[in-house]
Amino acid sequence: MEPARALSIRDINRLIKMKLEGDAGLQNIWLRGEISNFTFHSSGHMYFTLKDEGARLKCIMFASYNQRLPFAPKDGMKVLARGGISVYERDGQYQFYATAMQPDGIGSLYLAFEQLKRKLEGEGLFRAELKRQIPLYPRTVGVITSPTGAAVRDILITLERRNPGVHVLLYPVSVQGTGAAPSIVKAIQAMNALGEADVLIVGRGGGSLEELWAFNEEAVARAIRASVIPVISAVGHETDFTIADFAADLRAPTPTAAAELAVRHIGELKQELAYLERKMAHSLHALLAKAKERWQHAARSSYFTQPRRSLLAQAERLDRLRETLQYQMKGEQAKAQERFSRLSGRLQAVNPKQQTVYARKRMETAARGLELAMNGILRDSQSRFSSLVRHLDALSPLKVMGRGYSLAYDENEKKLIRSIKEVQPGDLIHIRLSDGKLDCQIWGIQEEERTNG
Amino acid sequence: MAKNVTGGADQSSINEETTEPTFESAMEKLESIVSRLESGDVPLETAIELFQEGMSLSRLCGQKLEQVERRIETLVEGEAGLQRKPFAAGKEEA
Amino acid sequence: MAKNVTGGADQSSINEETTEPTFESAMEKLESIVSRLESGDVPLETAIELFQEGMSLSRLCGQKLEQVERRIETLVEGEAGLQRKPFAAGKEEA
Amino acid sequence: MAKNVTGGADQSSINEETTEPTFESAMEKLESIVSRLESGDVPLETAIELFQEGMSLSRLCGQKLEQVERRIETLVEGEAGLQRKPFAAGKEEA
Amino acid sequence: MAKNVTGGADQSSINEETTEPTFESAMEKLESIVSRLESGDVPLETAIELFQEGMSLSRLCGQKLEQVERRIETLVEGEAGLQRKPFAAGKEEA
Amino acid sequence: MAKNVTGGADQSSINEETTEPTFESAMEKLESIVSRLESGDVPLETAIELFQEGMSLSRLCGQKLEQVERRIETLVEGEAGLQRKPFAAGKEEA
Amino acid sequence: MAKNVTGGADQSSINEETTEPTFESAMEKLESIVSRLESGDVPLETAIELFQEGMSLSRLCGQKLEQVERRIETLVEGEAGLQRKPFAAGKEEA
Repeated sequence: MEPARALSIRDINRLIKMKLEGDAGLQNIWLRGEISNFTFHSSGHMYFTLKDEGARLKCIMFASYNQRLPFAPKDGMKVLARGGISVYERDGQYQFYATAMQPDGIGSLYLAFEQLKRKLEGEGLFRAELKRQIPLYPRTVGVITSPTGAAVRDILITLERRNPGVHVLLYPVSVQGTGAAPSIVKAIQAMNALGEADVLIVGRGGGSLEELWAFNEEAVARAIRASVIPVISAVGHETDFTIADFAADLRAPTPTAAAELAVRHIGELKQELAYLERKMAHSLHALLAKAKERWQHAARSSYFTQPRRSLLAQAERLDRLRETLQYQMKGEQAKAQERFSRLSGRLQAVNPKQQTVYARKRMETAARGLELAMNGILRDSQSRFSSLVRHLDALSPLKVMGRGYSLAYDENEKKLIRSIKEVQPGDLIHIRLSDGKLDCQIWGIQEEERTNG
Repeated sequence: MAKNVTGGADQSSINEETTEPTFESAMEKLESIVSRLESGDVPLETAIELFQEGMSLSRLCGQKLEQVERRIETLVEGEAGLQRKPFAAGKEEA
Repeated sequence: MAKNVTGGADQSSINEETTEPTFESAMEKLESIVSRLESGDVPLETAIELFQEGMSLSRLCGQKLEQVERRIETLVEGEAGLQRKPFAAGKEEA
Repeated sequence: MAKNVTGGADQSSINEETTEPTFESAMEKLESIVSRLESGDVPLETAIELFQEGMSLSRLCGQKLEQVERRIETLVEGEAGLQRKPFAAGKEEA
Repeated sequence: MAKNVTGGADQSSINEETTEPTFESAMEKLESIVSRLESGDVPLETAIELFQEGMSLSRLCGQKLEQVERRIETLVEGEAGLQRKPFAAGKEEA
Repeated sequence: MAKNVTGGADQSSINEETTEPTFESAMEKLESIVSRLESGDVPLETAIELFQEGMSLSRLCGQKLEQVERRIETLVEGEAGLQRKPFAAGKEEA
Repeated sequence: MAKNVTGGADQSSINEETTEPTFESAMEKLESIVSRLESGDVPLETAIELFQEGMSLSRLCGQKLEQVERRIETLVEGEAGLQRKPFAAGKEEA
């Protein structure tokens, strides 16, 4: 064996710890033994030794677990402890690590209780929806308990106090000992068979776990659940829960409380009735007031209170229309009148009288012009004429011959003889005088010296 | 009275064709007459015809208003008479 | 009373066709008449019909309210008296 | 009363061809006569004829205007008389 | 009354060709005669003929003018008389 | 009493149709009536009916409460089955 | 009255060839005679003839002038007379 392969103590301790913790047979186990060397350390942890004849085991229960212990452990006490084996590595010591603990003796009852509770819970026997309604006003209350205990007295007194009119059917049973459970079951079944009670109170006064044990029996729980009549359980005192409590429709901590829960106080009920009546009357009045208000609101509409007012708008509209109508018509008329006046004024302005005045002037001018022109022409003609006449007169040849002159023409009387050279002696000539003519022949010709021209 | 001067409001056409026009249709006619006159495009003779019809409609509407008023009076008086007897309180408050 | 001017509340149609309308249906009619009147869109002739119907509905509602009021009084008072006696009075009125 | 007053402008043409011209058409004729005369281009005889026709149209228009005036007066007075009687009462209260 | 007085300028031509010339055309002839005479180019015999025609036209125009004047007077006086009377007279003439 | 005004609680329907309702169902009805009335959604006539029914129910419940007839019996298992014995109070031992 | 007096200058030529020469043509002839006589180239005998013709033309023209003068007077006086009288007289001459 080589020293190099040797394990350290720490390692071996750890290995052992792992082995122990991995073994299911050493974990979550119940041990039974007597406590010795009990120490409640200031840290809250409990250190003690469990022993029986010939063997002992170091145990530890940490504070987180021991806080919920229902009892105070002490040396010499026999207990049932639950937990697992492990190793305290530093010391190489194995010990029991307790997670739960109960006094031994009744300890087995606890186990049974737990197991039954878990079983029934698994079946759904405790489900909330299975709980029956406790009647509001039971006429008859069935009481299943010991006829001699304080419980029955408390129940009867309380019921009487709360409602003296309630009937009580008492079914006496034994509430502890071996016959207790079957007797309770029978009573529940009998009550259901009878069918008179409206609610059942099943219970007893407080006691030890053993004394209460009948109420942890499976048969009782099932009978309670099977009951048609609602069941109020009333077992022990405030802190003790039994299986019956879980199965019942309502759990009362004490018999007195059960009676109170079963029957409401009559005064309270009367008060409630009165309260409901008042509420009804109040609501009704409120409804009436609301209806009245609604009616008044509608009736108060101005259309009903002052119906004529609605006509006013129409009357106004009509008046306005009528006024506008008349105004417009008068306007039209005035417009036409004005247009007419203007036009007739213009007509008067173009009265042709003025035109006749112009026409007359024009005519008179023309007439005057006519006369003037005619007279002018006449005068012109006259003056022209007289001028001509004067000229003619001045040129009159007869005037010359009148002074003794005569004219000599050639033989043919064609040519006027003006020179001696034009004629020969012997020629025949004609001589014209102022009052006739002479036929002559030329005898001689004498030329003369010209003195003046 | 005139047949269909306004040519306008269709909704009152049924009443119009039967007996007496309703207040509403008469008012509408009157309004359409007034607006035609307001438009200013109406020849004088047409205008005076429109005016005459308008006046006659106006009279009709006035009469109708009066009828309604009298009817309201009758109703209110009747109501007042009834009110006094059984349920006087309601009216006074309203 | 008038035919069915309001045209409104369908739910009360059964009551309407038989005898007397309930306060509820009368009020609904009345309210619908009021709102129609208040809308201002009602021709004059219709308005006067609505007015008349409204007046009569208002009267009816007022009467009904009073009846109810008296009945409540009777019931509440009777109840106070009856508290001691066995209950039979309720039957008479219902 | 009138057949179809609203027919408007078209209707005057019918009247014109039959008996008496409308105020409108008479005024139009008169206006065209006056404008021709105002233009100054009208020979004397034509002018006097136009003037004569103008005078006669003017007289016609004047008469028509007067008729219209009297008709308006009559209608308005008639209306005023009616107004006072029936509906006055309502006014005071409203 | 005149047929179609407004026909205007065209109408005088028709009169000219038929019976009596209008004042206008007579005046125009007269004036053309005067200018011919004033031009001095007219032989005496022609001149005296023109003169004679001119005199005759002048007389014609004078007469026409007088007719026109009297017609205007009649019209204006008649109108003035009508203006004074109430217009009932208008009906008789129209 | 009224038909089925509450319309509500189904569970009490069997009792209702037979004779007298239990205190339980009467209270339930009463409570449902109260809440219907409190909701304010009830027509006036229905409300008065509900009120009347509610008062009847309340009275009924009150009567039930007043029925004082205390009995305390002990059931004893005998040979002939279950037997009743009056409760003997004297046995208080425990 | 004259046919076509305004026809003018052309007409005198026609008269010339027929019976009596016009004043104008007579004056022209006379003027040409005077000119010939003035020229001095005319043998005495011709001159005498011309002169004799001139004298005769002169007499003719003088007469014509006198005729014209009288006619003017007559026309003017007649017109003046007409002017004074009412114008019915005008008709007789025309």
